[in-house]
Amino acid sequence: MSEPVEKKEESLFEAAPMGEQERMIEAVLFASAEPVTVRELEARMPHGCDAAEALVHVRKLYEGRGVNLAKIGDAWAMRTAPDLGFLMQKETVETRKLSRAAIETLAIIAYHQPVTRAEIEEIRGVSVSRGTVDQLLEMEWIRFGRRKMTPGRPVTFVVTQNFLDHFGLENARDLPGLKELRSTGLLENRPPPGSVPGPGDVDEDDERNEGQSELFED
Amino acid sequence: MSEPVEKKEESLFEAAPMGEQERMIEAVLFASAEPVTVRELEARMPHGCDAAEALVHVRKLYEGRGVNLAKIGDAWAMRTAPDLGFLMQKETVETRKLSRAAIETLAIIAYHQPVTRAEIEEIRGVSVSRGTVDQLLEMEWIRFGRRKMTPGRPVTFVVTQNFLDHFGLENARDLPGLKELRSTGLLENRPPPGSVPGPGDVDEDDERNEGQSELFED
Amino acid sequence: MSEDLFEEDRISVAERVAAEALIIDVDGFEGPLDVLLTLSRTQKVDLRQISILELAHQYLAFVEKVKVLRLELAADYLVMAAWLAFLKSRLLLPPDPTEEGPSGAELAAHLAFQLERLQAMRDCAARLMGRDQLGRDFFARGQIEVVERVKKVTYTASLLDLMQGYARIRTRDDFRPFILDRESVFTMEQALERMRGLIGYAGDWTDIVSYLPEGWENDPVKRRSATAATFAASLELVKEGHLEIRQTESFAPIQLRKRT
Repeated sequence: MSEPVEKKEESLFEAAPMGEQERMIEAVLFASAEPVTVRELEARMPHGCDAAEALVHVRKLYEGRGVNLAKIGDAWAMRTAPDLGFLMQKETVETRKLSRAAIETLAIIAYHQPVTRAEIEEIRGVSVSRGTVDQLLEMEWIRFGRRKMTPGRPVTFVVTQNFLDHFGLENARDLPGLKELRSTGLLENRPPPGSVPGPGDVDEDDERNEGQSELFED
Repeated sequence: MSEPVEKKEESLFEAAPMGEQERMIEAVLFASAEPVTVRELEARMPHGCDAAEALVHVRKLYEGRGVNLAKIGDAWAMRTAPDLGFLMQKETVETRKLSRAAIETLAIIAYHQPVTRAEIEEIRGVSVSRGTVDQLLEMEWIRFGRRKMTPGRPVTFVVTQNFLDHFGLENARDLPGLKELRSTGLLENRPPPGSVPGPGDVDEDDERNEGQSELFED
Repeated sequence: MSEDLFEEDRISVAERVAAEALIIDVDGFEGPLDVLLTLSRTQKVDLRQISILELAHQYLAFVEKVKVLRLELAADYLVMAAWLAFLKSRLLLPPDPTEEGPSGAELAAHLAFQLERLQAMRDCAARLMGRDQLGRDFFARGQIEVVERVKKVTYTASLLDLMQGYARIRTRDDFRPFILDRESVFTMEQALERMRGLIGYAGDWTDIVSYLPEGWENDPVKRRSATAATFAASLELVKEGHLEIRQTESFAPIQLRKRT
């Protein structure tokens, strides 16, 4: 603390060298919470300093650097270089599992494409929320297909190339049928509570294969 | 928003040139009042950047300038040069006046860490009031360290990064006079003669030395 | 008393003045060690060469003074006085080889160490506080920029999720008829409830068949379900420690009895 005071007194008689004045400008602008005017700079710097001239040098010094000297009104401040603004964001990527509703909707579209919203709702047995479809559209896992030639000409949904890429499929037809699902034990994993699987399942399989092949013909 | 993302992806294949990395370091450190760790720097910089190397360059760049790059523990911060403090009367923050007891306790913790309350009391010859420790904890100059492996498993105190930052220390090893104190044996935990050295004491000694060397080493 | 007077004479005027100053200041001291350290300064020597005997004299004189002035001294000051009186006697008397414990010299050396260490810590504290300090001599960035936290959520699903999801929907239909068929299913819960009521009477080994619910024996579907449930329930009760179970050989009757 004593040294700087000495400097201050010295400077009453002789202005600090320009290099020193630049250092002072740097320090004041760095530590100040607000932009600082030339007048204030000079009031804070030792007597005889030329803040305006030192500012020109400092500005040059910081040209092209990560922080620049910026003039705001008649005051000066140090600012992050505009092209580095992205560093002021901390991006956290959170991976979440797709909701059950979204997975089911997606599965129905994949197995039954092209399929209308009404058909999806019929298969799921519940209405499909707008948000769910929007989410899948946004993820670019589904897109709109051709309109159905039925009354009202409803839009249909089909899966996208992105979808196939994500799930490692060459074709939506590669999706395993119910019979295959059962043979891998996937179906038995999730029997509705209290129910016992019986011989009735086989029919179901035939029906869905037939349905699917029809759907994928085009 | 879209541009930086692009940049980030680009850098997966090619790291930004060192000059660019230095600019990024400048931008991030100028934007923060708190020290930033190398790990955090790299998390915010595009993939493939070598913050540690860029920091070496930036440190050199700011040597002798009005603001300097300071290393605090394993983190880095820009700080105004100490000889220019006289310019910053406006920014000076009045730190709470610490009692003599608090200052002594702080010094004992810094030089003897990790240290238990009983050890502090042994050195000062008086009991340490709760308020003293609380004040230091509240200022975040000390924190709890690992428990000692002695009977009762007493908690220990160590100094924090804030402490290092406040006193301009890169490391607890840089404490003034630490080396001399160690060579004169004044930092040894010397039990009073006649105290029966139980098995606990032996452990304590081992632990303490281990703990200290660990803290004072890099 | 005469010894006290004798001692008083040996203390110089300057020391007496110093001692009086100490007394006035007694509240300002941080314990006996602090007093000792202050007293030691009157010896005007390096702490390493300090005369502990002399220091003990000084301290005892200090305590006497306080007593004369009828000031209250905290207990730890008096404990220290007693200890120093003991130390003094140890230092003055020739060492008694039959006496156990540390010698006077060892005790004195430790006290000297404590004083030196306390002084060292005070010096360190002063040097620490004399350093350039953040917010006083050097400064952090005044205009900080807030780091905006951008949370990006990506959703994933595996092929397994997809297939299970589809299977879930399709099997909902499949199993509908079987839910209606619960009539011929005897659940383990039902069996457990039934068994709990019966095991109280099962003192001897009894065939598990006799535990089947009434009316379930004839229809094969019903019997199968009831047998399975009853067997599972028995195992559960064995696990709980209420029942013992045995089967003498393969396909022999399974027998149960209450665990005693």
